[in-house]
Amino acid sequence: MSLTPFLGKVLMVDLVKGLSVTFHNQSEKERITEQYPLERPVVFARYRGQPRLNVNPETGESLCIVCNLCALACPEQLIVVKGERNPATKRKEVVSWTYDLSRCMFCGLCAEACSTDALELTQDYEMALYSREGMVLDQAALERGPEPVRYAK
Amino acid sequence: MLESVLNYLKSGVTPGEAGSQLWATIYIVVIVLGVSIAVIAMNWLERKILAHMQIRLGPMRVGPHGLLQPFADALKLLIKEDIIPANADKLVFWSAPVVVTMTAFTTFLVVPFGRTHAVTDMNIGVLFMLGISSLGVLGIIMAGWSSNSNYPLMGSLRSSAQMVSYEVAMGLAIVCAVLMTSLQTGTGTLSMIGIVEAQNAQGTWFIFKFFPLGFLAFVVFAIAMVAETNRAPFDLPEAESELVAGFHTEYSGFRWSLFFLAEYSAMLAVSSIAVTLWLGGWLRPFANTLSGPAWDLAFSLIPGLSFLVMAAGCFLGTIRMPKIVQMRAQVIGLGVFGALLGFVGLVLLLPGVRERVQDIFWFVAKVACFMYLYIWYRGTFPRYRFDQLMKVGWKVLLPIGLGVLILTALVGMRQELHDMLAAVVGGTR
Amino acid sequence: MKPATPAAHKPPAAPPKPEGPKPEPWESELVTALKQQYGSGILEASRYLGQPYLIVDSSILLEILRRMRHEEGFDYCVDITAVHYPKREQQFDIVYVLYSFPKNERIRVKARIKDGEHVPSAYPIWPTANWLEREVFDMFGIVFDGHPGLKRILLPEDWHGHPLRKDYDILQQDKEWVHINLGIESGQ
Amino acid sequence: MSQPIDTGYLDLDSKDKTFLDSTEMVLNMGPQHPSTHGVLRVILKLDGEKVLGTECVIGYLHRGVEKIGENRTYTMFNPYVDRMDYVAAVSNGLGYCETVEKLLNVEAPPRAQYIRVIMTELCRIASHQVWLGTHALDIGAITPLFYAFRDREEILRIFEKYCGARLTTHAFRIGGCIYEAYDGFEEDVKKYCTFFLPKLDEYEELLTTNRIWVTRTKGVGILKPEDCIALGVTGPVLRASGVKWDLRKAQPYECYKNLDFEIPTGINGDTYDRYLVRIAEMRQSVRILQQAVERIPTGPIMAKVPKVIKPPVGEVYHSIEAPKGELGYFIVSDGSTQPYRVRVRPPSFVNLQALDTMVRGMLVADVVAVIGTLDIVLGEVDR
Repeated sequence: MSLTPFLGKVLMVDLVKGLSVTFHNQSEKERITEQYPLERPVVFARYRGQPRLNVNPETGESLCIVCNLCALACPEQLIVVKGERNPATKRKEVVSWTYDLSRCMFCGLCAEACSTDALELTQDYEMALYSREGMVLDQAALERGPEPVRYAK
Repeated sequence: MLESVLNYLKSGVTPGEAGSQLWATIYIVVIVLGVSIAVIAMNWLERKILAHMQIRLGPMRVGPHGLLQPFADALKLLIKEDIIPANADKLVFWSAPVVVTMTAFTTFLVVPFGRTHAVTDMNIGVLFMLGISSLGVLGIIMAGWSSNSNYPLMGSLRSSAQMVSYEVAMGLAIVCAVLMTSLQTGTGTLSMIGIVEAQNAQGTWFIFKFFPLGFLAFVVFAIAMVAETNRAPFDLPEAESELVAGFHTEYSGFRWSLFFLAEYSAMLAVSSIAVTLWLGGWLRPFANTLSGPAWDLAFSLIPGLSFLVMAAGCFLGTIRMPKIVQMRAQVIGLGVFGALLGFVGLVLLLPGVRERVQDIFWFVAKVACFMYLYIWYRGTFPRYRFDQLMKVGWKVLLPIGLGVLILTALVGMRQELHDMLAAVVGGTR
Repeated sequence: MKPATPAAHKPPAAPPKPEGPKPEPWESELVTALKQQYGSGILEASRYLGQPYLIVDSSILLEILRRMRHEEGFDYCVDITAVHYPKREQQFDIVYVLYSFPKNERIRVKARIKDGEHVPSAYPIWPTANWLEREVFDMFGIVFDGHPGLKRILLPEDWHGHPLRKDYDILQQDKEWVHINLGIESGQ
Repeated sequence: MSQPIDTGYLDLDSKDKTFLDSTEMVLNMGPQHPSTHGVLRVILKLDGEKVLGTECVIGYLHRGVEKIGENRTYTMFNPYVDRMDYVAAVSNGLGYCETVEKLLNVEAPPRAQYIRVIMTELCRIASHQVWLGTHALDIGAITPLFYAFRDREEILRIFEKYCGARLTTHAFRIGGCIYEAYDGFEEDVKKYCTFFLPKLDEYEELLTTNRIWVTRTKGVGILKPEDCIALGVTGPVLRASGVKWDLRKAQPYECYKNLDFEIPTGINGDTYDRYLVRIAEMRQSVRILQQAVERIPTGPIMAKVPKVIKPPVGEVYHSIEAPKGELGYFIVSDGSTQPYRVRVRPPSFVNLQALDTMVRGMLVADVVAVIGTLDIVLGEVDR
C-alpha cells in the first residue's frame, strides 16, 4: 500500500469528505422546500390539469360542436357528450356533457382530438376533493373551472 | 430555611458530600427535568439540522420554525392507543421501556455538570456509569424478546451483541483516561469530579495529553460510544431499511416514546462521559493559556452573551418571516421566544449567577457539540452491516485501544522506567 | 405457407387497404440445417419486417430450443409468452424470443399447441424461463412439464381462470366477488 | 454448459424436521416493508442472519396492463404503458411507440428522433437518480436521496415544460412526437448538463470512496456474467458483470448510431460495480445529451401516420434499452384498430428473478442492498 491511500485511510479522509458535503449543504440558499400554500409551484403552459370547456368570450356560447371526438379518443371512456341539432341554427348543441375526473389520467388525448378549441386541459392542479361525488363534472362545472377550497382566515 | 439554602450554596460540595437528602432530591428532579428538556430540544434540533443537511426546511408549521413540534408529537404519542400485541409476553413487554428509561436516567446521578453540580461524587463514578448504561441493553433484549416477532428479536440480538462488543473498546479507552489521572498527581481516581479536577491540576485536557495517545483514546471512545448508543452509522438494531424499526417495532404510543427518551438520554450520558474524561468537563477552554482575572471575566460573560445572540437570531427571524396574516401568530411566537432567550441571557450576565452557572454552560456546550456530531454522522454515513460492525469493534478498535493503553502506561511511567533501566544498567556495570 | 397471424380465421371482408408487408421466406444456413434434421417438424421459417421466426412442431420444441441454446449460440432467452387464438384448433401460439450475444441476432421460435396440451419446460436450458413460464401459466393456463414450481405468479393463488385468454371476461371475477361479499349483482 | 440455477422456491412446511434442526427462521419481508421498493414480498429462510433461501411473492400491483392493451386502440394504450415503470415513463412510451411504428413500417422523422433521444436520456438520468437515492437509503445513507431528488426535479421541470406532465408523461405518439420542442428547450437541456455534473461529483464524494459504503457494497450480490445471461438479466446489472452489451449500441434505434458514447462496464459484478456503472451511465447520458442538443435538425416531428392506426396483420418484437434493462414489446396485430396481443417484456421482472442467486449465503442486510441494486420498480414487475 502506498503512502497516500494509507494516510487517507488512517485520517479517514473519505469520511471527512462526505461530512463536508453535508455540512456545506446546510446553507440557507441550498434549501429547496416549497411551503405549498404560501409558495405555489410554477406550472408551465403545456401542463395537463383540470379540464375546461371553453366558451366564446364574446357571446358566451360553448365552443363545443358535439362532434364526440373527445369521447371516442378517451382511453377510459369517461367523457359522455350528448347533443341534439337545434332546428333554428342547424347546429348541434350540447344537451349534457360530463367528464368523470375520478378516472381521468390526464393523458391529454381528448384535448388533442378536439376539433375546435373547446376542450382544454388547463394549468389548474388543485382538484382534490373530499368525496367522489363531486368528481363527475358537468358542462357548467367544466366551463367554470376548479374552485379549490382555500383554508385562509 | 434561607440560611440553610445559602449555607449549602456557599459550601461548594455536591449534595452527596454534604449528606443532604433534600438537595439530592432537588438535584435529581432538576436533572430529570433538564434531561427531558434537552431530549425535547434534541428532537427539534435533530430534525432541523438533519433537514438542513438534506436541503429541506424541517418542521415549519407547529410554532415558529416548528419550535412546538416536539410538544405536538409528545401529545400525539401520549394520546395514542396503547397496543400490546396479543402474543407478547405482557409483563416483560410492559417493563422493557421502564428498564431502558430508568437506566438511562440513573447514569446522570454521577455526571458532574460543574464542581458542585452533581448529585453525588461517587468514588467509582466512571464504573457506575458504565455499569448502569450497559444495563440498558437488558431492556432492549426484553423488548425484542417479549414482542414475539421476528424483526424485534433480530434487532435486540444485534443490539446485545453490539453493545457487549463495543463496551470492551470503550472500557479500554476509559482506562487510558483513568490512567492519566494517576500520573503527575500520583493518585488515580474513578470519580467523575476527580477526573476533571485532575485535568485542571495537570493543566491540560486529556484529549491533548501525550499527543496523540490521549486523542487516539478519545477517538476510540467516540466511535464506541456511537455504537453503544445505536446511532448511525452503527444503528443496526433499529435499521429501518432492514428491520423496519428493530427492537421497538411492536411498540407504539407512550411506550415507544420512552424508548425514544432513553435513546437520547443515553446519547447525552455517554457524551457526558466523553466530555468529562477527555474534554475537561466543566472547565472553560484555554484555562491555562488565557488565564488571569480579565480572561476569567470575559469567559464568564460568554454564556449570557450566547443567549443574547440566539435571541437576536430570533428577532432577525421575525423580520425575515413572510409578512402575511397567516404567519402573524408565528411571528409573535418567535418574538416571544426570542424575548425569553434574551431574558435568560440577561439573567446569566448577573454577577452572582454567572459564576455559578458558567460551569454548567461549558459542560452543556461541549455535550452539544457531540450531539451535533451524532446528527451529522446520521446525515452523512451509510450503515454498517452486522459482521462488519463486529469487525470494526473487535479487529480495529480493540487492538487500538489496547495499544494506546499500553503506550499510555509506558509514556506515563517513562521517568520510572528510565530510573529502573538506569538502575539495572548501573547494577550490571 | 400459412401466415403466422390470426388473419387466417378472420373474415376476408377487410377493406381493400394497401397491403402491409408480407412474411417472406427466411433463408439461412441455420434454417437449412434445421430443415435437414427435422424435416417436417419445422413448419415455417419466415421473416416479417426483418424479424426472423420459426414455427416448429410442439413435439420437437424442446429439442430445437436446446439446439438453439447450445449449438447455435442463442444464449439469452429474452421472453417467453403465448398468444391465444380461440377459433383455431391449436389454440395457443407459444413464443420464445431468443437472442444471441455472439451473433447479435434475435429470433422467435413459435409452437402451436392445443388447449390443455402440456409443453416441456425450458427451465433446464435457461433458468430465466422459470418466472416467464409461470407467467404464461398464470395468464393462459398452459402447463409446462418439468417446471420446478409451476404456480401462479402475478395473480393470487385463488384466482379463477386465466385472464389473457380471449374468452376471459374482465368482469367475471369482480362480479363474483361483489356477489359473494356485497350480495348485489354487479358492482359496475 | 451452465448449471441450472435455482431461482428460489422455499419448502416452508419442512422446517423443524427434527428437534435440533430448529435453528431456521422464516422472515417475511414485505409487502409492507420500508425497503422493498413498493409491494414486493420476499420470504427469507434464515439461519441466524444468514440467508438460506428466498422466495419472491409478487403481483400486488398487478393491473393487467396486457389485458387492457387488448381492449384499447393503439393510440389509447399509449398512456397506459407510462404506468408500468413509472420512474422511467418516457422510456416505456418510446418502446411502445417504436414497436407500433415498426408494425406500421414507418420511422419517426429525424427531428422527432433527436427529441426522443434527449427525452429518454433525461429520463434515464432521472431513473438512475431515483435508484441512487433509494439504494443509498436502503444502505443507510439518507441524505443522497434528497440531493438526487433535488436534481431530478430539474429534469421533471423540463418534462413538464415539454409535454405537460412530470411523471407519467405520455410524451411521444406513434409516428413521432406531438409536442414541438418549446422555446428554450435546448438551453434548458444544456443548462441541465452543466448543472448536473458537479452534483454527480457531490454524490460520488458522499459515497464512492466512503469506507462504509465500500464495505457494504463490495463483494455483495455477485453475479457472474454467465449467470447473468442464463438468468436473462439485462441493463446495468449485466454490464456491471463485465458484459459489454447495450441495445443502444448492439441494435441501435432512433438516432443513437449518430451519437458518440461509451458503454461503461464493471469487473466483479458486485453491488459496488453496479453502483459505479450506473454513475458512469449518468455521465454518458450527459454526453449524449450534449451531442444531441447540438445536432437537433429542423423538420417535421411527425411521420405520415393515419389518424386511425390500423397496422397490417403481423407480429413484431422490438426492444429498447430502458434504464433498467431490455424493455421489449411483442405486439400481434390482426389488422384491426386494437392490438390482438400486447406482451411487455419488463426488465425489472426478469432482473428480480436473480435475487435468489445473488443473496444466497449473504446476510439480511445484503438482501436489502441487493434489492436496491437490482433497481426494480414494482409497477413494472407486476404490470
